[in-house]
Amino acid sequence: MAELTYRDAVARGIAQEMARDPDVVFLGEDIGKPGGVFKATVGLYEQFGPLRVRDTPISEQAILGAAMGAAMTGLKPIAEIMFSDFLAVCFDYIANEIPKTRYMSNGQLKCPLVVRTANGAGSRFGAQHSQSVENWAMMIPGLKVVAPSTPRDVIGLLAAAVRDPDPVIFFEHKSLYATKGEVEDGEIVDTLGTAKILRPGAHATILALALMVPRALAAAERLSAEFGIEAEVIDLRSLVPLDTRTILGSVSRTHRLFTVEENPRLCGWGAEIVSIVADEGFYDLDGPPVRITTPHIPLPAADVLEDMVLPTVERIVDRVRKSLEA
Amino acid sequence: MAELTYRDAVARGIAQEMARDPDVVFLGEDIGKPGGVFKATVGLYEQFGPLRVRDTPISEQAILGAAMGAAMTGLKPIAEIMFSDFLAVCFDYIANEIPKTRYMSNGQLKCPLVVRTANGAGSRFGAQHSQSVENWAMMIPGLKVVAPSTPRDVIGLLAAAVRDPDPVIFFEHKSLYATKGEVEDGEIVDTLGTAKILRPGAHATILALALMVPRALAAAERLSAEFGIEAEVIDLRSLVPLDTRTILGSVSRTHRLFTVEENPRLCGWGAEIVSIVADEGFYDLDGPPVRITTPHIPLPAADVLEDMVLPTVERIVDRVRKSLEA
Amino acid sequence: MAKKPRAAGKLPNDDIGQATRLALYRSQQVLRVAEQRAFDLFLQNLVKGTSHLSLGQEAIAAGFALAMQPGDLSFCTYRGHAHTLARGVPVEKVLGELMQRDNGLMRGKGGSMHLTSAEHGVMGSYAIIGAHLPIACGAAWRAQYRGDKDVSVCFFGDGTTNIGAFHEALNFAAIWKLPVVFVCENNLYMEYTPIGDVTAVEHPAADRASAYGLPRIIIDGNDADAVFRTAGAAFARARAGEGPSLIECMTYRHSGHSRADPAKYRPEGELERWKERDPIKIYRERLTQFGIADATIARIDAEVLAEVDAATEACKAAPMPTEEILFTDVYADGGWAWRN
Amino acid sequence: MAKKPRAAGKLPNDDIGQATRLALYRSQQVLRVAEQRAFDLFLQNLVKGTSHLSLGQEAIAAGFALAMQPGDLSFCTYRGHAHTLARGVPVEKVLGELMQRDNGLMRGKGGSMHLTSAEHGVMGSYAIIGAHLPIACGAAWRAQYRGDKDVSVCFFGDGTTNIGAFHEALNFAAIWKLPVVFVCENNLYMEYTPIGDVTAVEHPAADRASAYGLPRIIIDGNDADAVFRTAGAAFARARAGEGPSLIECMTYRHSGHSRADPAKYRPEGELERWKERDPIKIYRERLTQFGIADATIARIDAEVLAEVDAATEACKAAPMPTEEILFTDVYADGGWAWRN
Ligand SMILES: Cc1ncc(C[n+]2csc(CCOP(=O)(O)OP(=O)(O)O)c2C)c(N)n1
Ligand SMILES: Cc1ncc(C[n+]2csc(CCOP(=O)(O)OP(=O)(O)O)c2C)c(N)n1
Ligand SMILES: [Mg+2]
Ligand SMILES: [Mg+2]
Repeated sequence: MAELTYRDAVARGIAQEMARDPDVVFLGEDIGKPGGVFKATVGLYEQFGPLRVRDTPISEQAILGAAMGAAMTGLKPIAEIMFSDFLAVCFDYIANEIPKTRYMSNGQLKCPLVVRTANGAGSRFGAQHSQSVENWAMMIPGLKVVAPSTPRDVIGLLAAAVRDPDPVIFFEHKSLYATKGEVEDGEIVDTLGTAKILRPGAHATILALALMVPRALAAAERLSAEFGIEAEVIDLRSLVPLDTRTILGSVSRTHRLFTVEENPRLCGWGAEIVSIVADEGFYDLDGPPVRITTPHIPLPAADVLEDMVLPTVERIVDRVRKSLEA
Repeated sequence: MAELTYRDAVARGIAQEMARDPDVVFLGEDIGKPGGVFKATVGLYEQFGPLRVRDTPISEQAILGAAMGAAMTGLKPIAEIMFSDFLAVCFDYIANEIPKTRYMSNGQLKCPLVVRTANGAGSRFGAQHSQSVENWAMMIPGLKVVAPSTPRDVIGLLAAAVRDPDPVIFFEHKSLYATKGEVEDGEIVDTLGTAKILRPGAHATILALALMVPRALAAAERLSAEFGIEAEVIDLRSLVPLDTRTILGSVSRTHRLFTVEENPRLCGWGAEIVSIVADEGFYDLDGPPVRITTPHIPLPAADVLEDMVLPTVERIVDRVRKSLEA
Repeated sequence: MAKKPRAAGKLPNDDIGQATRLALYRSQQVLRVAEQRAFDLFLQNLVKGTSHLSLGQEAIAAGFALAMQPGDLSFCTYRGHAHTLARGVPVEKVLGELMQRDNGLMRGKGGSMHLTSAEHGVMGSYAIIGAHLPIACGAAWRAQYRGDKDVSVCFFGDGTTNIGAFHEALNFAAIWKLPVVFVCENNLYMEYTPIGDVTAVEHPAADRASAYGLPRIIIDGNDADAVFRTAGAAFARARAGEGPSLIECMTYRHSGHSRADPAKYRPEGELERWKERDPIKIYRERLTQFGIADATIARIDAEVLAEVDAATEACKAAPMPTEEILFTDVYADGGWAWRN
Repeated sequence: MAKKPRAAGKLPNDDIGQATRLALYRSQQVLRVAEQRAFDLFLQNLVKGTSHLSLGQEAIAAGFALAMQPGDLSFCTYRGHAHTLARGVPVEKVLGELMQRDNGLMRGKGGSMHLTSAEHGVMGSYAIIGAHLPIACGAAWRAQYRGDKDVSVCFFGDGTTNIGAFHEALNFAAIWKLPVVFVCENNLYMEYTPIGDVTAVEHPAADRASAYGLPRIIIDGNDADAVFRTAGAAFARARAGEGPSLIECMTYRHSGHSRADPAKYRPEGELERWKERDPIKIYRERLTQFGIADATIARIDAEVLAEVDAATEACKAAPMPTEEILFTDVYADGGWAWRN
């Protein structure tokens, strides 16, 4: 057992998999000698050398294309796209190439690769470096989509992603890199598609992802302490595969659903889940399912402004309380 | 009054706006002399000349970037992206540049442009040329998103889009190009953000877009004729702005909601609308809102297979009937 | 035109052995007849969706494929029938896919634009312009990393040289010295627009080679011998660890861009002039020049026709794909489940 | 290095008038002092988010800006403070944005990476590598279409030459003969990786100019006179309808890539060697050489310092942006409503 930052967990997770399997290779901008702009890959270059940890030019299409070609022919590449906003400059690979190749070839081709990317707000970087774009990946058939909230999950889910025979988009949260958590020694491998009930509760189900998980937990604490409302908090951990069993099971017990989404509202993961629960769990619901999201606007840069737009503990508490009291 | 194809309506709509305003310019691949690969822009080159109707290289980023720069500095460009799937190769402009510029500059910069693109299945083109990707645009704050289903709406909404001071992504449906409709003479200008109730009904609300509109209408006919179920069919026409007033109003009368979406399921427009109605119209709903979508898979090429995946009249009838009978 | 120095005293093209020469002819003839058949079947409404023929460009596909070794990998575009067939994929498998039948290469799931036959080294056909250039780099990276000796060969058109992915891939391949060969088939047109109208240089690929530290190579893409020779040199360079090549092959497509295109945008006489330089015509003359009897040629032609006829009949008799395969192979577990 | 032929008998740089010379010096000094101040404020935790300084690269910003006419348009990157200031935007407006105050250029909504001042012709700073090259083409297209005489000037780094949008924009500008000037500031590094490690040619911009039919231009980016002269020639070419230019300016950044970067990846002595060629040092010597008194220089320095001091105080006193502006200017109606 050791305390580890989320940032160091990334490096440890990659190292664990590279040490295990020589087919795992890693490429991206400034990931090698410099250890990554978020310092999340420090030491890998030294440990695995320049042939397995390769700095690239600023050519995101080439990065993902190369990862895909290598994956198709036998390697298990991990590609870093520095900020998740930059998925837009290589989106053809995310939307059209990587996810569709297996299907179009009727199973002849495969794409076992991981795209790691730093997602989310909190660093005051403004509208083009702070987005939460999990839905950009979730909406594409053929991808798997993962977003850990703790150092332990970073390692376990990254390992699961690398070992997965399908392409996985792995969203790391910029504002979690500095957070710490207990991590056991030795190999850690988790399972994709399993949500975690972090806090049981009978009155409401709160679904959260990544940075929103600690906020949902804090909100649940306050709801309990101040209002006697016991919220069940679920960390989704992966959006595809989606653990609808755990979600629907929880709603069948609590009868109320809340999503806490960092993304701007329209077509976020919460919309999809609400539509599933509203359909399949309709008669379990005692009141309207409520989405707590960043408003549907580009993100402002200024710290005071950025702090106003993301869902806060206060907003979560408020919405849940008002909704349950209504 | 004249009968016009959806295809010819595109050319008439563009011509109407170019004739009105010399700042309207048009660029794209093979749109000029050749009249477009869908023959939707025939005659424009002859009418407006090579300075206003410009063929470009295969450089989608340059096309959208140039449209943006021209729009920022005074023109009103219409840019064609030949197939909507190709929005992925220029997605940075769709997701990060065009929609965020006004906000980031605190209103100093503007982007009044239209991106026209051929969307949707039915041509047996396979997974990379048949997608319905309205949600790729809908999820991005700062864009407006339009998808007409009739020749008249093509003209009216295209004119509204060109005159709109904000960027509009305009989805034309490939499988509607050959369809015909009555169109009045003279200038036609419609209003963005207004859904149309095409058929009133008391038992269920069916929301549809583009190619799914005629299918929803046909399904409603059969539901009425064969099962005495009166479905209200609403053509959304624009996803942003979204006419939630019309949608919520309808559900408050019919108490049941169905969406007919051509997109693969996850994070489609229907998810967003269901999440809105489930929240704000929860107590109006007498039963689960149901989404009828293309399954969450890449699209197959073969005609027999493609015909199996898109929502059909039969599937719509079936789902609505079973759901109302449950 | 960059030409290999010729050994003194030899005839032009004497470096091509007789067996190779016959194989090059047969291959070109298979492509020609199979694609003409595809066009006939389209007129009979038996080929569905779109399709993009390489009629007139056969020498490139045949020349490169014949120079490849079995482990080498082809990355094609939507205009990929010829390259797929040239690697030895049975005509029936290709026609079946074009006819969207269950006997097609991908059982109708991919369609004419995405022909794939992994067992023949055809690692997919890509329908979004430029996308496969970086992908070919990735496959080449794997070969380099593992010490495998195979080469990735990536085919694309003149119009593809103006999209961003072209630039990223070429630079990437050059700096990593990847064993990849980029083959630009310059057929003078994109869809309906002449490449010269939208490109800043005369030779859209070759005139940019120097931007990636690569030599400028332009060859006659209608001469299968020239293609074969150039391919061999580029493959040798790749296998020797000397890095990528970029080869611009001058050619012309006899048909429209796709089945929907009557190609009316071409200036009068252009097609006729290029038909004078039809690669198969050129190559028949070459065979004769090297002493191959008319009867031999006729026999090959007959064999090819019989093969295509048989494939056509098999395809016509083949069933349509059925619903089960709709939901297979989205994910590696064989299915499409995105939820539990 | 491409140099304009010098008129016989003249001193080097004699073509630059005295008023221009003083303006170039003052401008460089404003950039230097304002950015040093930004760094100090960062150390005091008053500059928030990220920021990217141009310390050491001032000659490029000053030289180009001074050669521009009022209607000309600048397109900058995240490393855009210098280019914004050089167009005459008040220091307070820039520092205010870096400090994320209500007095900033965009009242804190954009941040340091997106500096925009439309009234000064600064049409935005773009933080996604390469995105603004096509955008600059579009603005130039408008000028060409309307017969306006303004030029679009697009600044970017060496690392930007390897992304697809660079290639698309250059070809586009060349074929349409757009009045746009592309300025590559080659400071030898991307973020932390030397450009030479990931680029197939020595000069990432200039060695690719021929791929777009453009001349190869490399200049000393630390000599404001050379920059000013080259800019003027390129602008004249653009205004004359002769099309785009691509100019590679050799330079060096004295600080790290961004505020988070101590720049430990640089080989020992490299920074020191480049500081010998500090553009401001060079230019002070130039002033002296052309007979400008030390007192004059000292007076300019004092004026600049006073301006930056005053701006600093104004920013420290400025309020934070308030909630109302969060929801303004998403759409042209002033608001953010995506529904009725
Ligand atoms: C990104 C992208 N843009 C546009 C298209 C549409 N398109 C298909 S083929 C083609 C022309 C390609 O020309 P070229 O590269 O010369 O190849 P050719 O068809 O001549 O073999 C275009 C524009 C596409 N498939 N992908
Ligand atoms: C598409 C994209 N990829 C990566 C980045 C991250 N990034 C920001 S600056 C930078 C280095 C740019 O180097 P260069 O073009 O030389 O400009 P410089 O910073 O030296 O001025 C990188 C990789 C980005 N902003 N956008
Ligand atoms: Mg071509
Ligand atoms: Mg640089």
